Amino acid sequence: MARDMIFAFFLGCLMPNRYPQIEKATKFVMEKLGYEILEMEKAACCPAPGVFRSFNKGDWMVHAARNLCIAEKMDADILTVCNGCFGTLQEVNKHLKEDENLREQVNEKLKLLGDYEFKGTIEVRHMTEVLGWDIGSWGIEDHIVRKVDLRASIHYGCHFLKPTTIRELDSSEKPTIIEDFIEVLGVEAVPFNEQLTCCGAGGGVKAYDGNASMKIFGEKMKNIDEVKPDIILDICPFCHLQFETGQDYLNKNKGCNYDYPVIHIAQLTAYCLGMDAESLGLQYQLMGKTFDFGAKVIKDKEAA
Amino acid sequence: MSSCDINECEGKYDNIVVFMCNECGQGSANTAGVGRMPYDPSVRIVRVQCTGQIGPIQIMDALNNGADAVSCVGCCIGACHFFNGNLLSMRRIKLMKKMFKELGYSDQFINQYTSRAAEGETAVGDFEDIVERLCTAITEGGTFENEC
Amino acid sequence: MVKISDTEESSRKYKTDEDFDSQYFKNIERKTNIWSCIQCGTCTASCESGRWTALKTRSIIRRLVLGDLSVLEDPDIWLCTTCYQCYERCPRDVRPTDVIMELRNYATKLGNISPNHRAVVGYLKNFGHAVPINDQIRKQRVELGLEELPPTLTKYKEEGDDKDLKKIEEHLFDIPEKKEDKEEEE
Amino acid sequence: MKMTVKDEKIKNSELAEGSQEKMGFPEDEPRIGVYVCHCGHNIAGTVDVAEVAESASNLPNVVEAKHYMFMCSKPGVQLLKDDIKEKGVNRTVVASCSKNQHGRTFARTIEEMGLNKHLHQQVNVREFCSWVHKKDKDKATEKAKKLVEAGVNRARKLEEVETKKIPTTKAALVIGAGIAGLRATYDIAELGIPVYLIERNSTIGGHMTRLNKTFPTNECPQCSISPLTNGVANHPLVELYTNAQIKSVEGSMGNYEIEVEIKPRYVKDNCTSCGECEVNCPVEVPSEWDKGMSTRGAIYKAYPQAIPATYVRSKKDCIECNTCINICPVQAVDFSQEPETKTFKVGSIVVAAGYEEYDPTEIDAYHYGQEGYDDIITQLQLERMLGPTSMTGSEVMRPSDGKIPKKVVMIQCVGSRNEQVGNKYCTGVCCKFATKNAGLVKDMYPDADVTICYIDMRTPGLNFEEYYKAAQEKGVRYIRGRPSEILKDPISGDLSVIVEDTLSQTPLKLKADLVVLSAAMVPPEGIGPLGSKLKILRSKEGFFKEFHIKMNPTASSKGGIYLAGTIQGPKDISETVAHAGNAAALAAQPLVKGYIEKEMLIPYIDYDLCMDCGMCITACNPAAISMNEDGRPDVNEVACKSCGICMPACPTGAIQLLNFRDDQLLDEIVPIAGGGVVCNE
Repeated sequence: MARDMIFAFFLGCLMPNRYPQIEKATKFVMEKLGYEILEMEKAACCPAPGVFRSFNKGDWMVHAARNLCIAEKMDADILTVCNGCFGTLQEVNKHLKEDENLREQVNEKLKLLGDYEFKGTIEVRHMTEVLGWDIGSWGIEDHIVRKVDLRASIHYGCHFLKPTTIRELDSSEKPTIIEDFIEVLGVEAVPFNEQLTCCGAGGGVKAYDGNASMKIFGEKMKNIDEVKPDIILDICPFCHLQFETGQDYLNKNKGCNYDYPVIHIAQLTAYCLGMDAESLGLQYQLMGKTFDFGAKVIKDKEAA
Repeated sequence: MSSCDINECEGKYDNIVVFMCNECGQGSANTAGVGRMPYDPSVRIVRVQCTGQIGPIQIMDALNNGADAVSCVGCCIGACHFFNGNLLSMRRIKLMKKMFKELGYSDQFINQYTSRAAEGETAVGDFEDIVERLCTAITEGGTFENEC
Repeated sequence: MVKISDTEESSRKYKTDEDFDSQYFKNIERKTNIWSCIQCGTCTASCESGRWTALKTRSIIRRLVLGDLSVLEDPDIWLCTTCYQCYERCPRDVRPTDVIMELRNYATKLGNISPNHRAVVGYLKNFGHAVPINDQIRKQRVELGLEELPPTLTKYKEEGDDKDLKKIEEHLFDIPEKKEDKEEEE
Repeated sequence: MKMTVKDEKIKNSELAEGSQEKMGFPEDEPRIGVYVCHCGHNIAGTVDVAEVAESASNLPNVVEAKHYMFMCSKPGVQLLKDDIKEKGVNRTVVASCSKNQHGRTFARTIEEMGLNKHLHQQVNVREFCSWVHKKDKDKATEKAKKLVEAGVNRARKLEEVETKKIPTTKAALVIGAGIAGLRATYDIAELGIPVYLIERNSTIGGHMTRLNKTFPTNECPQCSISPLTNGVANHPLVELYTNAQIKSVEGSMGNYEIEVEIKPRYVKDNCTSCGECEVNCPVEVPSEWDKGMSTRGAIYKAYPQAIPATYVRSKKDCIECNTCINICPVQAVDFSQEPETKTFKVGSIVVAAGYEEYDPTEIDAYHYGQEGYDDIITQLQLERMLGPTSMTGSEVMRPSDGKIPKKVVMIQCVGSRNEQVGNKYCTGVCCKFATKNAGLVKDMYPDADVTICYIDMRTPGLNFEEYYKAAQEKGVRYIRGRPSEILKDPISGDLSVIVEDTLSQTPLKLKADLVVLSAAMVPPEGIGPLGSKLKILRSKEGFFKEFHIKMNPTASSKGGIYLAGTIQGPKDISETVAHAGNAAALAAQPLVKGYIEKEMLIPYIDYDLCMDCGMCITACNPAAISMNEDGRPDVNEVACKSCGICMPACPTGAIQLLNFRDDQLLDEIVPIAGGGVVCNE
């Protein structure tokens, strides 16, 4: 087992290169909660489970194992805030730990990439899992600076929970981990029709056929729009991207008029733990630029 | 199964011991006989109650006394007349194969089969496979010499 | 004698044994369980993409079982969003998502891969990221009080250390060209 | 025993004239006679029988080696008889056809001559040699010689096997009073055998009484079963115990002793079934019998026609307000009753514990039993709704709002053919009962849309394809596809079923007012403890395993215990009845005959070698080996099935099956394996 209360923070691609505000928020939250966050030097793409695995599953594993090895050298569990990175790293980590032959093959090829050898000493964690289970709604309460009265439509994304046989986190048909956690932040989860379906971005579809991706996303937005939430809460930068650019696309091309702010769970938690609204970075996002978090704060808590 | 020329190994073996259970094993060999289905005369059958009765002792006894190959033929999976004797035997043979490999012998000397009493072809097929595997073993690893 | 012209051949709707290779996808069967598929349709019904596109997971698996080679060129296989809903619900544990991933591996080996996906591989080899950083985000990072560049391979490359990237480029994700394209180039 | 045989042998040989010379042989020395059969040309055409007989005559202990045209003919058999008389042959080896064909003929012959029939060794040189090696006569002869040598070696150490007659207890126990148990009980009792029928619930009749109609004739099941329930309940040879469960089982085939615990009803038998108590009972809980489709009091009768008609009090639900005690006009209610334990001595046991409907809560995507998904029910619940005594007045109503549904969707294979929930098997009945219920609903509400989503429509057998067609003609919509999930709109609360119509390759979203799940048949609760008490094996699906899937589907792994109905695997009613009838016939056989004949071909334990590890106990499928009071394994000679599986399980070789001992097998193996390689060192 790796060291306690220390995480190697795996950035991935989309978060540092498109949504640095999530990176900032994550560091803020984890440090507030007493964790030490280490940077993973020379890390690269996870690589994405949809695209790169489609091209060459073996190379996908090797590349992922390289990232895992970096964290192993740091003797720290990996923390990620992205479902894709979580999917890749957790799955490869699990497979390599369990399958000796596979480990040998991968280690053989890893040598070509430098001084790497997979040993299987660490775990891969998603921030949502840490918040929901390690900290829990009971543990976060002491750290809360302000609560917000929001109605949020939760989007779990796919790779956080599925395949359940590999993730072993929560039910894929009726998960409650986020609902349970955000309740204590004052946020109300608003269920909507077909809540657990895909946003339409994964599996390389967004790159391969943007139109198809938008059709899938369009239905998702229609279902969300029916319940009129204040925000869309997600736990993955790629879903984040889809919700941001997708709303924009639907507004421009399909005559829709959506303006739902898209908030990552790190951003929401950071705000409740006292980060200023400016740093949430909504001004950099396409949707909900005018959304005022301050107006939603539950007053009595702040006073207290 | 690597293909090998059976004729090439002819004469290099002449004793193949096959333990056949009293139920489907014997039944299929009888049916094969009634159907006059020819097979290698090196194949000789020992009647036992159930393949589950055959342990490493019997198999090693046979090999020790000059057998070139030993096999067990039981009922089909799920049709053992004593519930799971065929499965037990299968497991045992699997372990013995592993042990043979570790000892440096070919694991093709010992095998487990199933057959159907109503179909002599199944028994003959099993016998042919025994011979084929034995030939592979001979070409790859030499005969199972009794070293004493 | 009636000679069957080429146009007639191309409009042929029936298939013959030559169109199939029943053992071609045997490796996929080993890793998943396609041969136990009972064609119940749970996968297609679960498929979010299939409601809007031509992707029919069940029929892809059917074609794999038959060994229908045309599936390798079928653009539909690239429409799976890997949401794993079918994987979760399959009553025979066929793991359709994995099946499609394996199938895409086959297609990639033949060079059947879209230009967009080729570009993504290019980004990985050049920057270590599937989505590289741009100037606007660099500015944004500084404004947010973060390092201008995260300590990933991109930063090392800018600082002149691109050994790791070179190795990745050399050893991983070698995507072959599609055969026709090669001929055209020549 | 050995002495008697020997005496008899001597007596026999004394009978023969001029045969005094063999009297001088040592008593225990085996004297083997070898007889090679020509079988016309069948054997002699390929194998040189004279040469085989010649080579056999040189083997140790062989006193006589002959070959003859037809050993199975009268003169052939006479050869054996003569040699036993004149040459003092005490073991015979006949090299002819298979053991199954004429092995018994020769065994019987030597038995007639006073030898134990197990001292005959049959060598098969026809099926195993001459017929299959026609082309290679030399090798065939060589092989025949070795086979005969092996047979002689084997014969040398053969031991006598005693046949015991074990008297049986003339009574039977039937566990479970569903349709299978009732059928078996009645059939056994009609043969004049007393039957103890025990039932876990408070009423008899089982699942069949819960049904609304039975396929394919849409008959009333209550009407079909009541002659049987009444017949059993009133049969002079049947003792019926409800609320009863098996506590322990001792003994083996022919003689079992069973302890049964009978829980009290808290209502005495003088109950007139007037129902005053339940009417006035303040408690209201969902009725288990009605699958939660109605309620009952803490004191209740499961359904109006229930047998026994006596009311029963559920101690768990009762608040002990004593209303029923005071109101009962005949003072039948008695809270002071205590559980009692009874012991029965029986010869055979029939297990008819039935099945349970699969609980679909496990399948998350169907949301059965979850809050807000009230309108998803199972087929058995639908049966209870349609039934004549139902709360809804036999109407189909949505549990959520009591409205009559306009769109009913039935989902097949819920819990069957599903590896995720561990049930690989097809229940085989659901297609039929879904078709039945769909047709009935369509009859009642012709305007309603009734859809069945199926993977494969399995309606084999006489009348069932017609039944399927009749439902199609009524307008039941069949969609080939397994629904992936049942969705509930969080705003409107409407249910919709997501399914692909695989035949037209179209994903569908079907609105559904009521969803009916055709849940599988699974082993009943408590089958595990019951199985371990009876010491019988279970199949990997969890049902009790039959002895042989084709030839003996009603015998269990243990002698004297028989399986009836769905406890062995899913069945419909007619199959269950037939299955139970066969179980009854088998169970009654030894009881009618009065005894069991058992050959003592059983393993013997060398207690000097045995280290009491218990591996043989684990290996023994019919549970014939158990630890005795001294903590040492003991073989139950009646329960043993002579399979020999215990032999390799023993790490010290202490347990050895009679006539299949390691050294006996070795003797046989040596010539077959090539005669043995002589080790110099």
